[in-house]
Amino acid sequence: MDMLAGKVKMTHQTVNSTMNPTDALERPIRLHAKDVTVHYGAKQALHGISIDIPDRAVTSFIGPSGCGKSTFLRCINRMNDTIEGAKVGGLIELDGENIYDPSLDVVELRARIGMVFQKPNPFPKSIYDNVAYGPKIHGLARSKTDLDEIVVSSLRKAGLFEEVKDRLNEPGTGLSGGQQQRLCIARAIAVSPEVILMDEPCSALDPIATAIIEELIDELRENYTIVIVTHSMQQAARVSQRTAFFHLGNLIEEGVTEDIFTNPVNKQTQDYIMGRIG
Amino acid sequence: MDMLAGKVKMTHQTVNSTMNPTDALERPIRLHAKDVTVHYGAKQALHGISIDIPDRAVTSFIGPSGCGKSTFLRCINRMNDTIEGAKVGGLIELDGENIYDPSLDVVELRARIGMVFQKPNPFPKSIYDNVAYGPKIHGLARSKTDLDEIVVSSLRKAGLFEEVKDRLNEPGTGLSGGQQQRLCIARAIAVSPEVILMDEPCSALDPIATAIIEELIDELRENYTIVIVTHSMQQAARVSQRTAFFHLGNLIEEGVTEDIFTNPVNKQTQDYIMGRIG
Amino acid sequence: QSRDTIQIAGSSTVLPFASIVAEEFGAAFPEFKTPVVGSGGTGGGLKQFCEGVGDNTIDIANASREIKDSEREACTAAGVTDIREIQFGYDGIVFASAASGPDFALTPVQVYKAIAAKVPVDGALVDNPYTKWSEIDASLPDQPIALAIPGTNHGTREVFQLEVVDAGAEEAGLPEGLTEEEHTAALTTFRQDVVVEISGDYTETLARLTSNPNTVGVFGLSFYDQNKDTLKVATVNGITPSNETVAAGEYPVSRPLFFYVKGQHIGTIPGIEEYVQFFLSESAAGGSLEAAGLIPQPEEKTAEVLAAFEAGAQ
Amino acid sequence: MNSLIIAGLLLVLLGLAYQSGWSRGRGLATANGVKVHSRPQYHGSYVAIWTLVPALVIIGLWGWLGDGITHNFIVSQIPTETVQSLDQVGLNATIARIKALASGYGVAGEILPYEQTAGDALRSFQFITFLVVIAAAAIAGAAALFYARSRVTARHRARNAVERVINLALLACSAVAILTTVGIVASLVTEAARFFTFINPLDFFFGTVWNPNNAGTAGNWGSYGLLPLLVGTLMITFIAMLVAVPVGLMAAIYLSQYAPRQLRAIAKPIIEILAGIPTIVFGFFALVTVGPFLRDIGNFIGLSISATSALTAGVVMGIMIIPFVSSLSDDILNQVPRSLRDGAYGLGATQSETIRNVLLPAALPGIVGAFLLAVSRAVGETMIVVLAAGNSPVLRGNPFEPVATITVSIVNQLTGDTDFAGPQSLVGFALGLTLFVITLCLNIFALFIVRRFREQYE
Amino acid sequence: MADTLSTTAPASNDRTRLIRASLSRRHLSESIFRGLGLAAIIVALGFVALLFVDIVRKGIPAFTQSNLHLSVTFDPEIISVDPAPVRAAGQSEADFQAANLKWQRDVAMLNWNKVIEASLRAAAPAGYEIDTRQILTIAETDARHRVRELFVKDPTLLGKTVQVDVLASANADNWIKGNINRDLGDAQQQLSAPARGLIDQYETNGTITSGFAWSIFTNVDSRAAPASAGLLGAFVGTLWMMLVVILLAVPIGVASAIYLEEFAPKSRLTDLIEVNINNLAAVPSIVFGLLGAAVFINYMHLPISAPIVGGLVLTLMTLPTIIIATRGALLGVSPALRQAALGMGASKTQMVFHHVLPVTFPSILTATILGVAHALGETAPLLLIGMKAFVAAVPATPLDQATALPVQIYLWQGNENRNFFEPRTAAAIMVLLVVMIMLNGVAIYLRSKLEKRA
Ligand SMILES: Nc1ncnc2c1ncn2[C@@H]1O[C@H](COP(=O)(O)OP(=O)(O)OP(=O)(O)O)[C@@H](O)[C@H]1O
Ligand SMILES: Nc1ncnc2c1ncn2[C@@H]1O[C@H](COP(=O)(O)OP(=O)(O)OP(=O)(O)O)[C@@H](O)[C@H]1O
Ligand SMILES: [Mg+2]
Ligand SMILES: [Mg+2]
Repeated sequence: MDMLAGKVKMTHQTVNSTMNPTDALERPIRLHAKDVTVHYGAKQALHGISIDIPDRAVTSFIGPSGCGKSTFLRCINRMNDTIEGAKVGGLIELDGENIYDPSLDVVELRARIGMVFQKPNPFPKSIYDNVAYGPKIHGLARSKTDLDEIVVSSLRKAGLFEEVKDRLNEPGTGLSGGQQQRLCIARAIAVSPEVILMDEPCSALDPIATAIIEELIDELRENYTIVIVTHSMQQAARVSQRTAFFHLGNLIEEGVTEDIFTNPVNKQTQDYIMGRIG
Repeated sequence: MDMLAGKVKMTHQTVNSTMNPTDALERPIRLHAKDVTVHYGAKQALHGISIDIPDRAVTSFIGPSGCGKSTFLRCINRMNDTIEGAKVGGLIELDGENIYDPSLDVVELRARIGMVFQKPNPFPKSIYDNVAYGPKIHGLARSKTDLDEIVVSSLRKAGLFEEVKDRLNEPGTGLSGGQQQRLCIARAIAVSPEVILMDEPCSALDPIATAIIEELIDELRENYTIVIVTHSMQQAARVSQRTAFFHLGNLIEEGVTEDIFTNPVNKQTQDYIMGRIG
Repeated sequence: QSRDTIQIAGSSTVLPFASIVAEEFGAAFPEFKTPVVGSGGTGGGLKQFCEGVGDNTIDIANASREIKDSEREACTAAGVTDIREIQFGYDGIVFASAASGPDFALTPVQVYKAIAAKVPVDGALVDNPYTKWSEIDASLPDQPIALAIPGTNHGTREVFQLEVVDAGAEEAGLPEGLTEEEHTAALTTFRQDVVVEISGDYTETLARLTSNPNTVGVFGLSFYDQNKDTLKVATVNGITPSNETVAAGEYPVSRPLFFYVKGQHIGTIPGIEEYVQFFLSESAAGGSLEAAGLIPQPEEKTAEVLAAFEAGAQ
Repeated sequence: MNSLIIAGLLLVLLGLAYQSGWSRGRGLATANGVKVHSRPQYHGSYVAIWTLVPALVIIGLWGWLGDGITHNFIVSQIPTETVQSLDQVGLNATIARIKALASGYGVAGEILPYEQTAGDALRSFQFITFLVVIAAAAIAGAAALFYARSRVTARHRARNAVERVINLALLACSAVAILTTVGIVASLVTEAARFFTFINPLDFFFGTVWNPNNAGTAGNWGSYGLLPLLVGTLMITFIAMLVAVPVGLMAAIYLSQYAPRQLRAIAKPIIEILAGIPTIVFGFFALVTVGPFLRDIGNFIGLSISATSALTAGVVMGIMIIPFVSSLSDDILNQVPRSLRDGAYGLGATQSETIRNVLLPAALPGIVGAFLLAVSRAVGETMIVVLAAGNSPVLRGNPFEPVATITVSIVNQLTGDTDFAGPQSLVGFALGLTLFVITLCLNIFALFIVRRFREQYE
Repeated sequence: MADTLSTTAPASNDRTRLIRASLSRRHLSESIFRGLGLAAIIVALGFVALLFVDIVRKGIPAFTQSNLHLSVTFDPEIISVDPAPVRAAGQSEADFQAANLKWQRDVAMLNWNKVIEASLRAAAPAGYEIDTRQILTIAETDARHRVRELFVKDPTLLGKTVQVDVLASANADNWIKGNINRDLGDAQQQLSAPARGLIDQYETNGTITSGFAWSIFTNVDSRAAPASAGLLGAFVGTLWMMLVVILLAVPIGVASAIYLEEFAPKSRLTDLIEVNINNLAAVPSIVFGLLGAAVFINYMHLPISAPIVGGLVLTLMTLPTIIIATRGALLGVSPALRQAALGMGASKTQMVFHHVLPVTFPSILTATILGVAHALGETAPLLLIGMKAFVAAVPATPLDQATALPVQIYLWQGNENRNFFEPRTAAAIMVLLVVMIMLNGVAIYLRSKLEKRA
């Protein structure tokens, strides 16, 4: 069993070489959550989560299945509003503004906080339309050329442009899984969000596609605040600067990724990292 | 948490204490598969699997999702016959007898090779009827007392009797998940099969129920040849004497469990065990 | 601008005649559109007729009976005050049996005895004892009694009741001293074992004859005309039904047919007057209506009706 | 004509409003600085909606109150003595005459001078009010347009407002279904109530004789016993189910569990074609083919079977229902989770054992529900029975004899030569109400069972 | 452990024996069950085959019709009428129209039957004994209108002889086709002996030939001239009704499905609506007829027997079907798509109209076609709202009176003329079935295409 834990350590080292863990601490706080609770009907899924998420860094959420990672992620752009029976309590602020303020327009919020899902879910439209959709509904493009430009630059940022430039009018669903996921990232980037949330973005992909996406995330963090949920500790170690460990609806431990993996303070975190739970 | 982890560990230790890994090697071969291929329509799911499965031992199949573990398992009692478009090639012998021989009665075969599924699937009948169903259709009980006896002893062997003895006439679907799974095991045992196939029997269960089932499997192996598919390497390590590693429809490596985990010969096995793939 | 198509509705007995006239009218008068003829029964037709005056109401109601006082009242209340009655001919109702069977020469009293649930015997009402026609009268065929008569939703049933059953009962002589209720019951209660009431149309009656060839059915004269190959008509009181005998008043089972015109629409809806004149004219319509089974009324009667119509509201 | 003018005006107003809102919204976007909340299209729609609603309200108000106002106007035109000398019926007749005069239709008889003047006055009154209403609507619309336009600002949530209106429109659409039910119940109940003023409900519901008297006068309406019709209905339904259930269920089982792919691909659509065939066609088929055929068979084996009978109608109705039963059963069987089937196969059960012992019991509630739905369909079927059941409303238990059903009697009573104000035709509504209640109970019960079943496996 | 071993070994043999003992019985019952299933399929398919074969066999003869080829002479003796008015200089348009109409009416009042009689006699063998009335029964009654129309169109025909094809009468057609037993005596025949003889003569000399009955498709219903009766009026009536249904039922149905599935808060009320809709879907169609009679006709005073009313009734009847199907389709849209749209900052309305609806469009279309096809075949409710009328015109608007195809079938089925009862009715059914099957076929095709894509 030991070798499992060992593995994490090894990967961890490669990540270490390209990253400066203290970096993330110095950055300003972008998102601030305080005592966030979520109930699904009678069932409480989150028991008061408080966390600060820094600007232009990758924060990863890890923890065993069902611990509430996705639930908390969905709180951040109010996707929980769309789930029947979900009730969110507590406070979440984006740049000091309460995102649960009734006067705030949730549609606008979601334009500021983009989301990428576990299973790539491009719209059943052309690649072009997939990327153009967001700018269109938010009125971001004044003209067709404007729009073209946005589409091309987003695809480029998502590292997809070269692969699809000849077939922008073909359906997005015809791409491979990894390409689809990058299309979804391009789609999210196209509305120039400030924060990008990703819920296990690689879990449906093969190792090669995963590696490409991880690299992309690493590039994107220069311009965006990124929060990523992952079930793979290795991945968390590879891409994130900060890591939060969830368990049974609680945030158990949170800190610089390196510390969490090498020096977990909490016993449960330790157990999880060692493969003893989950 | 601690006690959960502790429990698993403990079970692990108890299992270890009663098991002699080389045991499994000495036992006679019960099942012999040679070059088994499976096509689902045009798609080939298995590319020639050859394996020998010893009597009265637990053999586990591991491998990443979609690698063909369940498919191969279903070949062994010809459950693939019930899947439209599935085509099986190659040879599988049970005690030297080709189970794909046209003159062989598949109904009889399945009475000899029982199966337990991933999701507990008790019939929507009473607990008693669930267990009695197999003996009834196969005409194994000559009288009501006979039948009663079979039911009770099967439930007892499945470690469920004490818990349900007062409510044998209540529907089996009213039990908890772990109890349901044990009921399914009792149901399989009731026709006194020679081999029991289990496809991720614990994946729908919580850790405590999992531990109980694992213990049960360990007991059952004294009388039955058991093949178990699992997605948890830890579980494979805990319950099985032999392990086979599948990848992309191929059997990559197979041997005594301890060896596979500590000394994998194959690079892919190694990668999988180290968490590099899957 | 008002509607330019005459709208007609009402009795299903009158429907074929009105339809033919409508078609011919449309063909003969190029300036008018072909009138639309709906059915819906006499009552239904008069109901629409009496709904008021205007585009959304019909101009003419076909009827196989005279308008009732209650209906006139409804009309008046809705502002339909100018109702002009046109009687244009007769409908004959015949008894017919399978062409392959024996001949029937019936009288109302025989029919009454065949169908009534209780018949008078020696001055008292007893359960109908007859099973064969020959038991009622030796001159009738030695054949089990079976009759298909129109259901109560048919206008024909009224004539049947009046001219056959009531007349037959009178002749048979109902016992004295029956209460009003008993009297009605004696006249309207039929034996359900041998009498079938047909609520559908005559094809239904015909089907009944084919399935039980012993059945004597009640048909319209025109239906019989069209199906002479399978049907054989019975005489009533010794008279063979035909246009001549009905028109002459010799054949007893017949009824006059009417339509009612909304006088207030004349002049607004084009062609109503012409339609009425055309309907009653000898040359244009008379021929085809007769061919379709209408029994024409005496010419004097027609002239009288036309005169009354042209004279306007009574 | 008038409504065309109104519609045209409204359309013009609508176009103007949209255009003005749109251009203003677009203007906002160029004046940068604040982020614009909604896109110009939404601003356009917002203004258009705001403009349309007051105009519609005014027109609607006139539609609602106009008749009363016109009525009062007419009464005011009739000399007071005349009004007083007339009773209600007379007054209504006079008003109808005046309206007829105004509309250009002639009236019978002599036209009284006051009628003529009233008619002329009414005509000009109608013309003026029409103009007034149009003008008022246009002014209200324009006022609303300017108000709404003034509200268009960068932070104005036009999209949210427009979406709320869309939402309301959608809600209104789903109210149609409710209104339909209300309409059905209301119309059936009121007309049936009128029927029950003629006939005692007990005589209707428990009477054994169906013999409406056409020639009847008050007090002698005839007998309206429901039982013969009810028995006929049930008999036909029973025969139909006897045909449809075994065939439909077994066909569904065979197609979903046994049939090779090609057979299923061919047989399923063909059976579904049965479901698409109009019932009048089945009725004709029953009348001209099945009926005589059954009669001949009867003759052959010495049974007296009428060509049009409960049997004929029932058999053909059964054929009609086969696809209904089979597709519902198919659905239900497919909803039983595969894991249950696997469980049985894994124990060594044969396919038929699996189906009989596991699949069918598990699906039973759903299948029962499906059958109840089929029963309710059979109970309400009309054309087959009209053509093939023989229309004989007599209480008897012999399926070889003609019968009548509730549906057939509705058709007969409402389309025959019956008196429209009497019970002869009103009984159609009482029968309809009975039919509605029967099928309602069946449906609700069936839906309840099916739903419970679905929940079980969701 | 040794204990268990020793007991299982013999038990295992015993067990195998027991299992084998019952195997043949079990396999037999398996085959029987399977056989029953197959039998059920065969029965169901057999019914379909029987129905179609029967209807086609009955209907085919109606598609042929006897025509009379006559040389018609426009004899000035008979056609004694002023020459057609010519527009005089200075005559106003209205005056000319009036004169023209008067002339046309004069023409109409002529006895055109004489023209027909003359041409029929001309085609008969010289000296054939037959009286006027009898000879006229051979040609359909509308023949005289045909000839008159020719003349009105071209008054210069006066005195000329032209070849004209007219329909033989329904009775003549029946005689030729043998619908009526030819061996029956005079008293039982529709046509007199001389007329029957003459028809046979005509047949041999080629005056009567049979051809395809185009009139079924090009003519409206007729009672005066049964042989010329056609389906055009009913067909157009049906089309109008379908138009109403499509324009109303589809938008309303889809909109309410969207509301219920996407927007409605879960509450008692929406539960009630749902139960109500499911229930409405199963309410007998005749009840909708009662509703239409009470509400649309009696209360709202919409015109009786008009396609608009029929369409409204059918709309209400079809609505629940469309709602249920659409809801099913909406429910089937993957949550991933919804999340994707919402996650992009689309509002719920935008999500539905931009993404969900387009994806479900094919299945909504399929459901709609099936619903409309079903409405198309509905008869009972139409009877109650007066669509049983005889309408000898093609309805020009949905407010005109009309019948519908299924009602036309019902009416013809009850017609006393042998031409209608069976052949003509079966032919009408064939037309209706072709329409239905085409609609259903399109729906099935769409669905299979959809399933393949999914
Ligand atoms: N829509 C929902 N309704 C009810 N309960 C829910 C819902 N979504 C999630 N839950 C419950 O909330 C808890 C947290 O779920 P969540 O999906 O956030 O876990 P997770 O950490 O993302 O797990 P995973 O790794 O499996 O995605 C779980 O117990 C789950 O069952
Ligand atoms: N009924 C089927 N039809 C077509 N393809 C199938 C079917 N069942 C399985 N497959 C395919 O066969 C391959 C092997 O599937 P299988 O279920 O045996 O994998 P597995 O190893 O059991 O995976 P898991 O851990 O997810 O259960 C997969 O690619 C799968 O998509
Ligand atoms: Mg998750
Ligand atoms: Mg598997």
